[in-house]
Amino acid sequence: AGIYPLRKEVPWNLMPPAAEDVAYQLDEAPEGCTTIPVGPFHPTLHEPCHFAVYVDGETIKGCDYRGFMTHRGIEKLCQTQVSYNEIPFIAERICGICGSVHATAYSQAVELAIGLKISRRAEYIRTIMLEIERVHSHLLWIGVAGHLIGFDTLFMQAWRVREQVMWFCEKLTGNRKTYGMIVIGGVRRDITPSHADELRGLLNNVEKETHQVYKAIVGDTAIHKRTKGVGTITKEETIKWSLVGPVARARGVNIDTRRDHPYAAYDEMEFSVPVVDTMDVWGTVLVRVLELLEAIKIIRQALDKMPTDGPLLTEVLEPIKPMQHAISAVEAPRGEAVHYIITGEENRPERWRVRAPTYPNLQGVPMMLLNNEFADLPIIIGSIDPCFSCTDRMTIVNVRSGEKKVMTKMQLEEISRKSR
Amino acid sequence: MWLTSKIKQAIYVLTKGTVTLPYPFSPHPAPDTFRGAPHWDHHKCVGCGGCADHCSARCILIRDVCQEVRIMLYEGSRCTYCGRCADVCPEKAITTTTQFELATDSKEDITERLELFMLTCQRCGRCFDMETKNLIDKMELKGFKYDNLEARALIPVITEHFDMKTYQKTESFSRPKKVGE
Amino acid sequence: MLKKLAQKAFPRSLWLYHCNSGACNGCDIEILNVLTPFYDVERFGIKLVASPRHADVMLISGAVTRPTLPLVKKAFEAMPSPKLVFAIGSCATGGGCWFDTYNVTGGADKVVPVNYYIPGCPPRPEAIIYGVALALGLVDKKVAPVEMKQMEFPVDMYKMNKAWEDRNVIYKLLD
Amino acid sequence: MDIAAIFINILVFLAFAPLFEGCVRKITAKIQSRQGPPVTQPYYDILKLLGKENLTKGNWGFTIAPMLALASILSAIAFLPVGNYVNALTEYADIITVIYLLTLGGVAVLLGALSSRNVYAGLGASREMITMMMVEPVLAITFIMGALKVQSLGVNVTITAILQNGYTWSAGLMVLVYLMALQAFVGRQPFDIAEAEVEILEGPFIEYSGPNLALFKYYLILKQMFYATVFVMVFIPVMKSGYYPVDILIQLACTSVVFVIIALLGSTNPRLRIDQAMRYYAVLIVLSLCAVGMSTFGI
Repeated sequence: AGIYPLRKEVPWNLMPPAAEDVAYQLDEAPEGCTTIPVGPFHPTLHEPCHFAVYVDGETIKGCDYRGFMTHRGIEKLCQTQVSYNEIPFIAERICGICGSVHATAYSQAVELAIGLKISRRAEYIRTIMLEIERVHSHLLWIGVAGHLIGFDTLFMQAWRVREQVMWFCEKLTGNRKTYGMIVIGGVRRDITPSHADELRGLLNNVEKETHQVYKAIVGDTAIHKRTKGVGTITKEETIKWSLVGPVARARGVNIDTRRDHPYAAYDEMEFSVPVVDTMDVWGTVLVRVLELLEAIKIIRQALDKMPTDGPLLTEVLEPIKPMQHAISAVEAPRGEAVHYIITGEENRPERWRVRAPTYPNLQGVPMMLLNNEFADLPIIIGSIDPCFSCTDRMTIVNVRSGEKKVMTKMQLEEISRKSR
Repeated sequence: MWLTSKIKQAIYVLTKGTVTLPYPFSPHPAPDTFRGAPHWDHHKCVGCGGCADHCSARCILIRDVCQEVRIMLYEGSRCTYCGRCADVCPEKAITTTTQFELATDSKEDITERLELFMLTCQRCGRCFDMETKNLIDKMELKGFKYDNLEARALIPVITEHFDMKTYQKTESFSRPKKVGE
Repeated sequence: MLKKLAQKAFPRSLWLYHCNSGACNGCDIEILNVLTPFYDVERFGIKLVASPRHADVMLISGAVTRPTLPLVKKAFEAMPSPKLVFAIGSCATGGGCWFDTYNVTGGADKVVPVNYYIPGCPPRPEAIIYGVALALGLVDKKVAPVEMKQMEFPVDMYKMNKAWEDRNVIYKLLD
Repeated sequence: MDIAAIFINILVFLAFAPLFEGCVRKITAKIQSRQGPPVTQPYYDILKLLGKENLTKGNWGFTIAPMLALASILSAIAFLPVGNYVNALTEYADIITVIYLLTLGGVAVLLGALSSRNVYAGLGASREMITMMMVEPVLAITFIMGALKVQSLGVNVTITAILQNGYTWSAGLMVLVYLMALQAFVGRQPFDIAEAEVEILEGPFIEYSGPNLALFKYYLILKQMFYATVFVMVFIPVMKSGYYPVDILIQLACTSVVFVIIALLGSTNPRLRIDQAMRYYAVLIVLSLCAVGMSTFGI
């Protein structure tokens, strides 16, 4: 529609004309297939995004994806209206489940940009918060996966186990999910020894329950029938489509940002990255359960090794110089979240780019869906644990000619692969 | 195979028993460190606007009706309960209560409105700010004091640490007759 | 007679239809949390259904973004008549942190007539249950607009200011 | 008295079916370790649905379908000798009419789904058709086996045939097959593929709202109770006290036990895909055919 909101001269609250009539052109169905709109308010997706699935009888032949309905213009808002200290609180609300991942990535990016070294204790507390978030996010996903294949008891039991983690976070940080703990320069609240042993007690019975749930579902052939051999995508394809997180680890690709580029206090943690090569949704279930147990181990190590002294929050004294660049990657429960920031004048970032893990994983979904049953669509889409509220489309606009070229997925991959 | 895992699941599930909380009929309070709805204490609040500046949801609005009165409106409908205003307030006037049952049928219910009496200077009527940044106050700190607004003449005056020499000097001081003397 | 009976049965069995119009899925997870064992709403006969045709209550979570605006309107019209609308979370009540950006049309009440607001980011499952109980009439409202006036003369402020003013006056030193 | 028996039949079924549905939901909730709805919840659901506004699609198929479905299941119930009291209709009826009425109910659902012109309803209708075609034969064969034993097609005779002539090997196999198919008859969790709430949004009933939906929901609940009572009447040797109301209560008690089994199976199994379900039904049909084969040789 010829409006490029991220440009500097466009005001942040400009309201473009309503685009009700501009229907998004999905590419037409291959011959002999009916188009089934898996519409925005589908109970399985919990989030508005439109999959037009081309189905021939029951098998899926192709799928086109019109997403980005939850694009809220956060980057424009944070460049014009809000200053540095408020952005961690907005970054947390990019994605409801992996909130503190985005807050940590943003704070680390700004600290790298201005060269601020935060105290070791604050880094440990950040690691603990990230791992607690991984625990409750994986428990959440196991429940949702159970719900998607119709197995509601697993959904209820997994979320019953997860409830204690939420109560503890509420006691520690003041809110169940958007913790608000991680700001630029450190952490807002301290983990007192009483919190620490309460957390240890909590982790023991969460681990015990997870083992029981794992033993119960691993032998269950009914679940195997629904998840084995579903949503298969080979290892080369995974690398070509650059999928990240548990989805890639379930296909044999051994990547993990916590180990490859350690941040916060991960350099002092020993943990093993579970990699399974069953190439399908069942692999994702295994990887997530094992990662859950790994996260519990990491939290225990962090609690023991945490230095007791050190300020929680180091002040940034001199004003932040504009035009400093920094990039930081954090391992979210779904993959790798990358934040890129250019600092700007009057206490606001010049440009803040968020690339969330679901964005690459979503490119792989049409590949996974090919010639599977339509009944498996929810579990395949669910297997990448989509968090559409994080994804953002990359549109290249060359200012001189004003011509807009939407990067197709393939070009995007070439550019990112060249840099690797 | 299938039957054994089903029995295992059934046993695991039945040993847990029902855990539903009788919530609306018996209270389930939030922990005291909970960040609920913020509450302003108008006795302590000096109307400095620090919270309005630092609110990430920009839902604290300030308006100066006239020199004496400043109105602060907390628009609860957009608040994201991050507790930032409570941290930033210099007078600790804002406390995040543990109130989370905020369901209403009209948006005005969750707003808080403060009308603050801003102190103004008796003579010029402008808002008085005990800050020490403007030039005149800086001069004052160095020991000068202007006697009246019109002439704006600066006369040396003894500072806190009193010493007799400067005292004698001021005895013989005479006002400059012409400006620039 | 049947009409009266049906009216009485309406609050006892509410069927929810969940519309996430641009939320960060924090509130959606809390809505699903409300069905889980600890806060089970099914004891009030509340069930999550999949199609607006079956539903009586529409849960909107998320500041309605531009692409989802017509869809929320269409979903609202698809619901049969005695219907309620709940706005869950600060994004739906007032628009959240991004109430005025270019792609967000602010809260849910600019799109559909909203009956009950449940603020919170994300609201606790108890807060959602409290909102539902409020709609069912089991509990009463706990919030009211707060008006505070500081019009009386702040004597202590005046004294403090007076002390600041005559801290270096000469004649005071003499007596 | 015989005519009154028919109405008693229908009234008993209409009253108790939602109660059993409530029990199933309560047991599923208890298994999921939560408190679950009150047992009388389906009554409130249906009452509320009756009070809602009826959004119709306008074409006649859409409005006829729910009434047809409910009428067919009610007439099938009227033939059943509940409380082993032979009412006026059971002498004239034979098993072919009962099976025909059941398939008529399924066809009514298909008519409703296809006339609502919704993509999901079409998908749900095709799945409903598959389950109906693959599963109805198992019920037909149970009745035929009874008829073979007694050499007559009368409903009252065939239903009590197996109990009269004592349990043979083939009857035992038939009990097993019926139990395995019970989940599919009733349309509960492992096999509720037709209205899979997650994938295809309530399947054939997606376009219905208000009273039409109430009729369809009632049809589903009644069908559930019909299959459970048929199982109890055909296979379970229950002592007969000769006194009509007491017999009805005994049979209701046995059906409640059957419902408990349905609930347990339903809540501990994920939903199967339609092709896996078809392979499962094929095995069932083969088993039931060989059971009939065995019973003709008198084993």
